[in-house]
Amino acid sequence: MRELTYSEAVREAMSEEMRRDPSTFLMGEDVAVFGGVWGVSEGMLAEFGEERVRDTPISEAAIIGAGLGAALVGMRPIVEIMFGDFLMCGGDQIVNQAAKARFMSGGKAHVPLTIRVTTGAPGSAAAQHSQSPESWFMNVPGIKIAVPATPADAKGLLKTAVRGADPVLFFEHKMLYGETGSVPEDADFTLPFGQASVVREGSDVTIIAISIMVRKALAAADLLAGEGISVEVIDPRTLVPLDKETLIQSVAKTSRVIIAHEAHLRSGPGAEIAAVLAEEAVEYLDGPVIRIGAKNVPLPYSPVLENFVLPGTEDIVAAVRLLVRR
Amino acid sequence: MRELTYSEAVREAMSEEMRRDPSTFLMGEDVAVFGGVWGVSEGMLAEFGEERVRDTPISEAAIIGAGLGAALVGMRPIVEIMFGDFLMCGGDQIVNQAAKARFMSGGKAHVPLTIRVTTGAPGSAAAQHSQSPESWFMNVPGIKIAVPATPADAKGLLKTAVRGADPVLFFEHKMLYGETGSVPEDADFTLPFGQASVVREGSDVTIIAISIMVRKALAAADLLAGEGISVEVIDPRTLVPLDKETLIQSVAKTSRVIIAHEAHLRSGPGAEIAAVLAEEAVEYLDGPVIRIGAKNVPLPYSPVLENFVLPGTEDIVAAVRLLVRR
Amino acid sequence: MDKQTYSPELLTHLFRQMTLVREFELRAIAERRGGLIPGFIHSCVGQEATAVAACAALSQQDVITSTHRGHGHLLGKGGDPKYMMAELAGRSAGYCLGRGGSLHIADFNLGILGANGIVGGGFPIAAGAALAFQMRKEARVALAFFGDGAINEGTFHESANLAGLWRLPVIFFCENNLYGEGTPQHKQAPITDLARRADGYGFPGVIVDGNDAIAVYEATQEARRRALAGNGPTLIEAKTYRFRGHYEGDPQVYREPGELEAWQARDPVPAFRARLLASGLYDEAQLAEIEASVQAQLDEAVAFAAAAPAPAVEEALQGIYADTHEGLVF
Amino acid sequence: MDKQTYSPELLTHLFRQMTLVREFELRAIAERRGGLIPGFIHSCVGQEATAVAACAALSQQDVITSTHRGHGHLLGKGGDPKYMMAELAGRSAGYCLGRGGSLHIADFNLGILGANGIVGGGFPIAAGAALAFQMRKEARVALAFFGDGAINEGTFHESANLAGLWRLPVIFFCENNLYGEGTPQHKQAPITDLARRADGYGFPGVIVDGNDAIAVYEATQEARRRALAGNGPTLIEAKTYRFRGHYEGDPQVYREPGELEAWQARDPVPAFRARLLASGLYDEAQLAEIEASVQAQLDEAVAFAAAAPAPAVEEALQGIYADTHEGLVF
Ligand SMILES: Cc1ncc(C[n+]2csc(CCOP(=O)(O)OP(=O)(O)O)c2C)c(N)n1
Ligand SMILES: Cc1ncc(C[n+]2csc(CCOP(=O)(O)OP(=O)(O)O)c2C)c(N)n1
Ligand SMILES: [Mg+2]
Ligand SMILES: [Mg+2]
Repeated sequence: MRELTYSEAVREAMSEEMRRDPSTFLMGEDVAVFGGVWGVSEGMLAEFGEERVRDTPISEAAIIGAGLGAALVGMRPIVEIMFGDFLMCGGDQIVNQAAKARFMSGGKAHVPLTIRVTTGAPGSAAAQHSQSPESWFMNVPGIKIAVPATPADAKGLLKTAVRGADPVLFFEHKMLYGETGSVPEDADFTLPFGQASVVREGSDVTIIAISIMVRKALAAADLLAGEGISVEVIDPRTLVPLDKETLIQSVAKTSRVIIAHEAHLRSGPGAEIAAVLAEEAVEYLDGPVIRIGAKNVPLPYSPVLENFVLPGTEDIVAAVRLLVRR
Repeated sequence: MRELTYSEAVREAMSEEMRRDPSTFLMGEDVAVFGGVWGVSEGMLAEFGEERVRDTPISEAAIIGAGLGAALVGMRPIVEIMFGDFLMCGGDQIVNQAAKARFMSGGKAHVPLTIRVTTGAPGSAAAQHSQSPESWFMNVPGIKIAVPATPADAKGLLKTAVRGADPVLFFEHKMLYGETGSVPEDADFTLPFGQASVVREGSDVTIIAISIMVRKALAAADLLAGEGISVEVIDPRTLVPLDKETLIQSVAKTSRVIIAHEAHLRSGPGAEIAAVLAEEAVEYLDGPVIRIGAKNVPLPYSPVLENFVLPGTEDIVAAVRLLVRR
Repeated sequence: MDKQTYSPELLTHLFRQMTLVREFELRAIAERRGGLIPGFIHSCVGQEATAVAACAALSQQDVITSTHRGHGHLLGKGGDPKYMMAELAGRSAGYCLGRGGSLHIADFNLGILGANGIVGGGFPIAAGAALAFQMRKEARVALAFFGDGAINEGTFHESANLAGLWRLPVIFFCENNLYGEGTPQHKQAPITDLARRADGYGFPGVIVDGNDAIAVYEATQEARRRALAGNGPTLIEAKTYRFRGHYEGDPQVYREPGELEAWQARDPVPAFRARLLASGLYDEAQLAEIEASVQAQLDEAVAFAAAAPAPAVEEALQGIYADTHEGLVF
Repeated sequence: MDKQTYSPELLTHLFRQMTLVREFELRAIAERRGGLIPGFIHSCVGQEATAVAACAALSQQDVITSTHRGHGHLLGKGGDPKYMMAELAGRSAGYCLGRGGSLHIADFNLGILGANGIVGGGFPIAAGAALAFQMRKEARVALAFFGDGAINEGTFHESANLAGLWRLPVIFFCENNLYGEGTPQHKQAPITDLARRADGYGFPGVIVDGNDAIAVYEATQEARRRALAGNGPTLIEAKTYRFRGHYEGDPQVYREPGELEAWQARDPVPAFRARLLASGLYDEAQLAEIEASVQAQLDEAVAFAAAAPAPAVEEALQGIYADTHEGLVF
């Protein structure tokens, strides 16, 4: 398998799906001529033309809602919202329209709508361009949420999202775009939603890591291996649906668990995962369920402050030591 | 103390604060001539005039954002959003503007803005008029969240919100408006945020109940008392800040806990509370942390379906029995 | 009105459907009082001409987005009162299997993309459907119904801008009934002729008498022609009035004295009836027969709804996702 | 330009501040390359006249909401380059104690309600501030700066409608620089003269040459007079152009050939300088002295920023709530 960056993997997934199905198209702010502010859709305008790679006005509600309307009459749109931070500018079209259309119509609406959006702190982008808003939408039944951490997962999950008939919020971490990994070439390579990936096996502690925190968890696991601590790293890959089984099985094995995400701690995705474990895996637990995430303040601009607020490998290492040495 | 309805208590809090401070005013859709679609502000137009009790266009972003702008230059606005379901129509003004203004400005902005909003299912109002969206905003640092369950709490917490200098989302449950309770007459009666109320003491099981679920938990406690089970009912009253101490102490005593809210289960407020307990009270727990909430589907219209999806007293009773008899 | 311009099919259709809408609303209100219908009703009594005549100018392949006040739109677009009444009654025989209720009725076969409980929620959806038609080169348009209150939502602006920019085949159809809930239109916007707003998006805005079915029909037909010719959107503002409360039970403290009576004198249903008689194309007996057939259809609809079983509780958990993931509850 | 109409104070102010804005941007860009400044910079080089002259028409008690491209607005409204530069450098000596950065600078004493990272985020805030002034009967206005891209956000519409309806003392000041990021204005809206949109909200829209400081000043002054007289909002559309990338590092693949050069020929800063010289009110030495004083001020600002200590990590958790609740972490 060839190596691709995460960004290339996303582009490849989109391009393959657009070649495959004329009803798929991409629209969003600066996705065409500019190639996306993160460069993800570079070159796609040249291949697919401006009908199918569309620059839009700065109007998040219209972008998302128009994606929904097109989906309802048989298209399979991919819409891009430049920063996850802007999702609430079109929030109603997500929570009250796209997420609910099928259920409210008695199962009749088909909503093959993929909303691609960036997440995470790219460094000194401050409070309105650094958020990880995944959990803002987890309480809303009807929309699926993907949080790929590797190029291969990004490709496989995105293709599943685009081919599916449900609305999906697809969170791409800005600091992962440049990361490389091997990605299957098979044009029909897809990955199922609701299937966690056991990224590294271990026996002492389970780290459930989301998006960019997978890398940091692996780094922590390497470090801790040197101390004789065997760490299992699990990436849920999708938050809705959530593969509870794999998480619980791992905790049954290790009896210690840490949940790591870049989102703010309070009511982040980790809250739901911790609650699931507290309900369904409590008998396996030997110690507290520790969450690691951004501290509960808006992301600050100054690098000193930002680094302090964001969760890092050292936070994971410290938490593991605490759990194991209790 | 005289008895007031929850609705009257809210109105009394607003009216007292408006009499006290000329910088306080109320605006929202149909709050003036109509008196609010729930009748909460009935009579206020007559007392305060149309300058201070303002009907607005149907423009949630402008309503919330104008409240913020007025607050930034020294007013103390109360804005009403008719249904919590509509919050995402003005979501950005909440999460990126009001919640962050103080922090981003280095602590310089004052944001004495109270956003009153209804929550909960009033019965056959279906998926877009029945949600309990409290947790959609819990991940966002900078905004406080109150969820009063009684007329006295509604009054005391609302007055604290209005007098404070931070933005507050104040969730009033539609099905509580008609409930009565004794309410202090003291015009300076306020209740602190971040202080849970032990609504009923007990020793076998703790039920942490939010908003309308407090009543249902009390009903369950009555029933269970007949079976010899002693239930403690705790109402956090504010979700941000959350009075962890009181919750943890209760769990330390009972070692069994149920969290009940009307919001959807996945990533509802109970997720955060369960996660806090799984982290900070795990050594006290004798059994799983059980969450009770609406099932993870949009609220259906048909009463048969809606009753099935919404959490009830019998769900609490069943969960308590399960926990106690394990 | 003459035979040359308006076929008897069209005239009969307009009369019958307007009568159906009026009578459907009155039945639904009665059945709500009677307990068959559990939820809110926002009736469109007084606004039958806009709903029916606008839809009459569309083809079945065209689509609409509707609102909280949507029964007329749905019936106009071909909705079956049987399934509508069953939905209002919360039965699984209803359009949405009892899951949606009045605010959420949809029928994708009829091009009804959905009523909507969110004021302004339908604008972007209509624009998106129109985009799909344009991209696929289909001769279809999308029509978004909305009120004078809804035009002040940000979604109107974003959608009108997008539609104007891309010349999407969409019709923005405003039923200006002078109120948004209890707040009069002139307290919701600084202008009274909302059609003026179209200019800011580079497309025409037209004002039409919303109580005149023929005028509404013609304006919509013209807008549809424009859209199909690739000339983009039209904003139609139809001036009309709602005769009943915002919802059933609304105390209606907000009306200007005499206002209701003045508008009732221009009731679109009897007005159209009178016009048909005056035209000589119809006699009293023909119209009475149509009216009787409407009543029969509604008798049937109510009976159908009342006889339909309530949904089984498990149905509450169905129909939320298309792709299920075995073994996973989510 | 004559002495009667424009005081030397005003002319000097305009020239000095425009020079300051231009040079501030160039310094900031250099210091970003040099590593002093960690975050993005969206410079307003080329748009100095709009920022400075619009603010010059305001009083200190008036307030503005600014944007991601806000340095000019802030300096125009009296912002101190020292604290701005320190903020860009992420130091606690900065306006926001290093917590906000370029996108979030605010100074409530100067009436700067904040730059904003959300396009369209400032509209409702400005309307709300204006509402407060109106309710308190204060002779103050709020001015919302925004771009040609931002006008297509729903918040523009909702805020313009509210402001028009209530005749709020607000000025909607559009810097139409022909692009929103990499997308040209004509691909973002179906109309080119955005001032046309004002009519839909019942207030005047005026177009002004955004590279002509005097024209901008006059238009803003007139809008302010209107607002203070109780006549409500004005939409000012200033046609201008940004000379540098959307942000520093932008490859700028999107410009029309020759476009930049044509606009550079109308660079507002040298144009104003030439006008001052031509007027005979200033000689070269006077202007050079002003320019030197700007450089000195910026030397000082950069030195101040560079010398200021980085924040202590604990500061990250401060200043989020006014009311703290002892013993509770939240
Ligand atoms: C986003 C949103 N805000 C507010 C409401 C509450 N609401 C329902 S209908 C209505 C009035 C709508 O007025 P208009 O658009 O004129 O339609 P009409 O009721 O007159 O047909 C309001 C405010 C809502 N459902 N959704
Ligand atoms: C809600 C939102 N959408 C998108 C963006 C990304 N963005 C930042 S600036 C910009 C372009 C703004 O264009 P315009 O309003 O013309 O201002 P200019 O940059 O030209 O000054 C965009 C799309 C954002 N910051 N906020
Ligand atoms: Mg209306
Ligand atoms: Mg621009």
